[in-house]
Amino acid sequence: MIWQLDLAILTLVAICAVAAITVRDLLGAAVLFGAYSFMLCLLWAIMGAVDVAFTEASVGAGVSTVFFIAAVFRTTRRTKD
Amino acid sequence: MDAIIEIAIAKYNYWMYISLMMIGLYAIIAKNNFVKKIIGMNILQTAIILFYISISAKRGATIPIIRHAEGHGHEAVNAMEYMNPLPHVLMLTAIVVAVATLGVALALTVRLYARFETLEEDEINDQIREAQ
Amino acid sequence: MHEIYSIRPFLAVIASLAVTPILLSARSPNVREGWTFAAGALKLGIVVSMLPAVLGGSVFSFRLAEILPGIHLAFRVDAMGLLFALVASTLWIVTSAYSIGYMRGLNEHSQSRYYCFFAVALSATIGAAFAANLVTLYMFYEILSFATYPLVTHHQDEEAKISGRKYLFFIVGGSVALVLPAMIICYIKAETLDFAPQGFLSGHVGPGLTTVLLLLFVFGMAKAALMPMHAWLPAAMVAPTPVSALLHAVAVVKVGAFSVARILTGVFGVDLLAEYGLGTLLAVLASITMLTASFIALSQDGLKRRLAFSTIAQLSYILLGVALLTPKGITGGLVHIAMHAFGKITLFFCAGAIFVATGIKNISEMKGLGRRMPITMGAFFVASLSVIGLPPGGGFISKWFLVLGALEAHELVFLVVLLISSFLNAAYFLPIAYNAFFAKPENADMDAGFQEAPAWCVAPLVATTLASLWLFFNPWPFLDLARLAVAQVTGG
Amino acid sequence: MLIHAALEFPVWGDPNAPAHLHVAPEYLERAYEETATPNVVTAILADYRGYDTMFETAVIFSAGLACFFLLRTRSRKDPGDRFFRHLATDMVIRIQNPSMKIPDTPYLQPMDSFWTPRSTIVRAASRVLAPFIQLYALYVVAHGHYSPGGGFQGGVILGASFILIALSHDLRTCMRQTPEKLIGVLSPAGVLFYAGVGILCVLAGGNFLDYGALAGWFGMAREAARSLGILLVEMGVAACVMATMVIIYANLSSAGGHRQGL
Amino acid sequence: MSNYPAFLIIAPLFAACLTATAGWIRRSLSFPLAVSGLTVSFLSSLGIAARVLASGKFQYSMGGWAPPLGIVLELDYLNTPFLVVVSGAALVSLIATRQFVEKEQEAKAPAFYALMVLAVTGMLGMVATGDAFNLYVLLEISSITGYALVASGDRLAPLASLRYLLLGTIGASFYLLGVGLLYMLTGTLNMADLSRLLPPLYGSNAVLAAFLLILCGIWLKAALFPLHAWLPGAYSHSSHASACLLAPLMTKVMIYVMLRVMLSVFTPAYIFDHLSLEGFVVTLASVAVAAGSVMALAQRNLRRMAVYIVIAEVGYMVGGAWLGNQTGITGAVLHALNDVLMTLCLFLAIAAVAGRTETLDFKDLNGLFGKMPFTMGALVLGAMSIIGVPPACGFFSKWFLLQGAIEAGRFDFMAALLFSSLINVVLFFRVFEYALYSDGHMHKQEEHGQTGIQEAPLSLVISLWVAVAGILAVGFCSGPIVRMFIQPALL
Repeated sequence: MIWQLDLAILTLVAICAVAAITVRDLLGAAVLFGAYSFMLCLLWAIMGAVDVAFTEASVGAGVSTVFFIAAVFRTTRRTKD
Repeated sequence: MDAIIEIAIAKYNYWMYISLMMIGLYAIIAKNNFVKKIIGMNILQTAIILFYISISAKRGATIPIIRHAEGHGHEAVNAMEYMNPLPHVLMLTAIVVAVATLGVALALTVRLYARFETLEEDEINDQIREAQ
Repeated sequence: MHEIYSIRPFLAVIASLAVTPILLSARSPNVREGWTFAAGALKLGIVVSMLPAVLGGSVFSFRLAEILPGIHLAFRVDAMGLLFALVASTLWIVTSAYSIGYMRGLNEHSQSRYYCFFAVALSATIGAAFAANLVTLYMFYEILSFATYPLVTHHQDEEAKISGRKYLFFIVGGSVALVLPAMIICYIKAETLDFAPQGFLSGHVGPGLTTVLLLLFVFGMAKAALMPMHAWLPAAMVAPTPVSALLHAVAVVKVGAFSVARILTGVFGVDLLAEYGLGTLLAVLASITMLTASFIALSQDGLKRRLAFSTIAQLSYILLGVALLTPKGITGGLVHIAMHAFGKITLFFCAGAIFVATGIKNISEMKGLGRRMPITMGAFFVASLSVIGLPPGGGFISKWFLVLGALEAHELVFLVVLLISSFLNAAYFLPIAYNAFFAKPENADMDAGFQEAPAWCVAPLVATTLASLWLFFNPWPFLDLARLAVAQVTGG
Repeated sequence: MLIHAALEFPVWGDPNAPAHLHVAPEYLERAYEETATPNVVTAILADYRGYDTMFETAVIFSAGLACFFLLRTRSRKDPGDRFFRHLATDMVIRIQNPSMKIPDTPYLQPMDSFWTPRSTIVRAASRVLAPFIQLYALYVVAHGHYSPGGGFQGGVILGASFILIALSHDLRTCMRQTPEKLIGVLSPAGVLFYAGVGILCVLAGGNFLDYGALAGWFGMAREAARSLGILLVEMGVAACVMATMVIIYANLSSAGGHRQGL
Repeated sequence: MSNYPAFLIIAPLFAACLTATAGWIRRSLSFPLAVSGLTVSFLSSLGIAARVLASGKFQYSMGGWAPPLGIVLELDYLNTPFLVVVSGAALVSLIATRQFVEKEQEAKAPAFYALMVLAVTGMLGMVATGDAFNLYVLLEISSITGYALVASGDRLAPLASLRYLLLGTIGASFYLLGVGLLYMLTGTLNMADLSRLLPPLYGSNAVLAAFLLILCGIWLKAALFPLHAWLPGAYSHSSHASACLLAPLMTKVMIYVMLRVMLSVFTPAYIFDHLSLEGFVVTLASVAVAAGSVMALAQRNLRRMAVYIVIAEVGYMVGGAWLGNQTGITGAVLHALNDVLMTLCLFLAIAAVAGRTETLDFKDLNGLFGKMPFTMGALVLGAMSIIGVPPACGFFSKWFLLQGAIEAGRFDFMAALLFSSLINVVLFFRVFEYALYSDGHMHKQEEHGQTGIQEAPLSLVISLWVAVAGILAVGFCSGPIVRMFIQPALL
């Protein structure tokens, strides 16, 4: 485990999180959320939790994002904040 | 000062999970859009996952898959060599729970949109008030 | 004291409750009323069957279920309880007969509901009479409160609604907000709630707490109508007259007075009250109520309202008697439960009979009524005598004992109060009878000749009048029961 | 408050933190011996804490059920126009009259209203990829004992392969491969299978989910029986998760109509 | 059979899956399957109760693994009565609401049954489990199904449900985080093990944080007053069937979880000796009781009124549990049990009324006593219990709560309880007044009650009276229940 890498990814995670909730487009938010999940997946892998990383990759970055996008398509991309 | 920096570095994972949690809570409480709230909810859940995974980390240990497979099964396993597997297991469950919650939440959002044609909480409240 | 474990007390309580489904589902009024009588007779039979043993000094007891750890839903029939139960169950039968005449005479609605709740109320009354501990007493007290609500609001009009609210506010408010905490404090202090003949609180509480508890109980038991918790009683007079008669002359208010008497003796104990001088406090409260209510009664024109205030005053006699804390006084108080019941129920029956026959409610319109309804007004006169406390009414016996009690306690103030109050009683009752027979009617159609109420109405009131007279000459078994009860509570 | 509490946390990565000293070493030291499963995470997941995992599967199942329940509509009231492609001429036909009956011919292919021309490359690629993804998913399920993976991951990947088809073609194509009735049954069936294995253990005389009890029936060592039990329940999990993912996606992307996806 | 603890929870899970499957294959089978699942569960809970009474508490190890490694079901004096009441109440409400489900959900009725049974599975599992993390998973099952059930109501139900979901997830996350902290400090998830390992760490801030997080999470789910925002909407807009299932059970099960955490994970010694929170919490509970009652008073709709009563009742239980003495906790436990029955009765009666009148505004209740006497009779008895009239069970738990409050010297809590009782009198008699007085003197024709009666469906009325019988039975048996279950549980 390389702590510098770890720290860098953690920072990215935080940035993605903030971005996902601030961006003024829900589709963008969904995609950023996917990126966030992917970063987390990397983080888990670095921290040695391979099973969790695997699950996060398939569930978080994959299916969740697809769900988000599907829902946003079915509703609206508009958001005020 | 050094001590503080040391604490800050030694526990940065914990600081991070707290800040992620706060981001998530902020989004749930303060954001006006329901999809944003749901994203916040997910961030909150992943923050907790981060916390658990941080617990399981052990310096100088490797992933919890026993290396010497068949044949060496009776050799004593040195627990210090492996990460703590239990939080991983718990977090597998937590991730699955999170995606299940997400599915239901998004389904509700779709229903909500079909009814109100908007996802903004204040606009929905206005509509309800007008209807009364 | 010999204790007999028997299911009879429970059967007596349950007898009227058990017929409620039949009452509700009965197709014809005759079947319904037949069952009411059957239950009444059964109940009276069970109560009477316990009489010889109780007079012999035994006590019946029965435990139904453990409702709180260490506290059972239990019944205990001693002299005091049996006295009250005997009065209530006797008068239920009479009132049922009267109800038939009254309700049919006025063609009232929802009669099934009426009989049903009447039966429930009676069960609760007997239950309160036989309660072996505070929780059981409280339980039946509350059931009685709620069972009476539909009876009070029977007419379902605006006035009934308001009265019903007032009724609930005082009765339930008092019991929930005052009695319940008092009960719990008793339990915490004494770790029991079973009535003991000489009280269970002594040795567990100091004078300050005792005073507080006493006030909580006597005001919380708002059915005893101690001022200022009396306001519900005049309001509840909107109920049909049989309800007023049985419940507001006998069951409900007497449950209040009986409960207070039971608590004073069974919870505090005569000795404890005497030790802290609380009997006097209560007696003063009772005296104030007595005089105030009597004065208010003088000014009332509605017959039932006047009777209601009279009831408030008379209830305070009972409390005063017990509060004197002397054997004679307590005897007087307890006997007064019976005597006043027979007298007052007659008065209410008369009021109802007058209403059924002529539709008159106010006293000022009753001039010359005696010519039209001689039986009713004659009964009214005799019952007034009993309530005032003049011979040959049964009320004389109890007043006599009250006066003796006051003398025994060397409390001449209360003697004076009793006498003034009796004088006031006379002042508000006798003119009614006098005017009915001797005053000229204001309009001519009063002279329409003999026009009595239906026989179902008249017969009961004649019966209770005769009972009132008979009790003067032979107050057995009430006097014996009261004496026995006094002997138990004073340890003499 | 949280920060305050965090100050008392053990230093990150400290091997002597209490979390690592109580139960965890026992798992690590005994898991392989007792379950013949080198991947300790899988061993704990499906065996030591198998009861948890069963409910985790039930969570997934209930989420699928909830989505179905919330969104699925069968109402025939159509938003309006329907689009068909005439395959022979590649012409798009728009039918405005909702009551008009469309003959079920192979020449007319129903189309989505916000139809966009699709890239043939993407379609072909995903067509080709999907079976491989599914194969890989099965491998993940089966190989969860030895490497990261297991029922959840495999199930999700399996579900994702169908979602991929739905994305690259359209929802109807996907639903033809996985009819709603099939996945609707498969999703509870996965949980049933899991719980059924548990009940088998009871019948075999052990406690619920005590796979070791199955050893007698299959004539194998207890560890091997446990390993087998883990495999069996992972299959149940995979079936449930796969079906549920498709259910959720299908309902979400079509808002319950199952007519047209994204 | 020594496996009935497993069947307690597995039977409904199995039944839920079969119900959902039957929905695709043979719809007519789904309801009997659901009922049979809950029946098996109810019977096993009785079996467990018998065994606990006979031979004391016992454990059931899932997968045959001993406690710290595997997950165990802890079956002791505290949770057996809850198991019996929860499974019984769920069974009753499932049977009672069949008509509503079939009418409202039509084709999706099997899914609805499956969701109901799954929710019950989660609750039973939460009550039975002895593992802190397992509790979270089960909590999520009952929550997720709960969200779906809540969303199945009127047009505002999805909104209410989404709010419930967001807040509920926060609550569950807090709980999970708290458990994580505990795990980090002790290395175990088993409750018994935790309580053994925690005492040396009692001074630690992290333990305090864990405790507070868990507590906040539970309170959010249990809708304690300032955190109750989700409840009124969720229970007043949801369909009647789901309200009848969730309102009686969900908050009470969370109260049970709170008690479990307070008694079995942390100890009263920690909570009352090391922390001095009880003053604050009891005050909060008093405010909750008073506020719930006052808010109920402001409602003009029967169902919304009932919903706020639920909030007040939560205050009762939390306050009782935090009084810090045996009596108070006894009261809280007993009240939680009673409240299941009372709320069940109340909501079933409301559903029955709503099935006939369509609206539940007070002004539309005119003459109901004449129209549906059996339903209203049951409502009266349920109301008596909520007011606290003996021998209905509500009185006895209130008795313990009051006694506990006096013993602890918390007269504010006592005042709140009495105030709330009086408000309840006002609330219910206001309803009864409306129901007793009919506009056009209809009762003249309804003499002897033959004409114009339009009672609720038979199954609903019978279930309603089963609930009433439960109220009375528990009332009469309060003494034995306290002596045989609650007091040993608190030792």
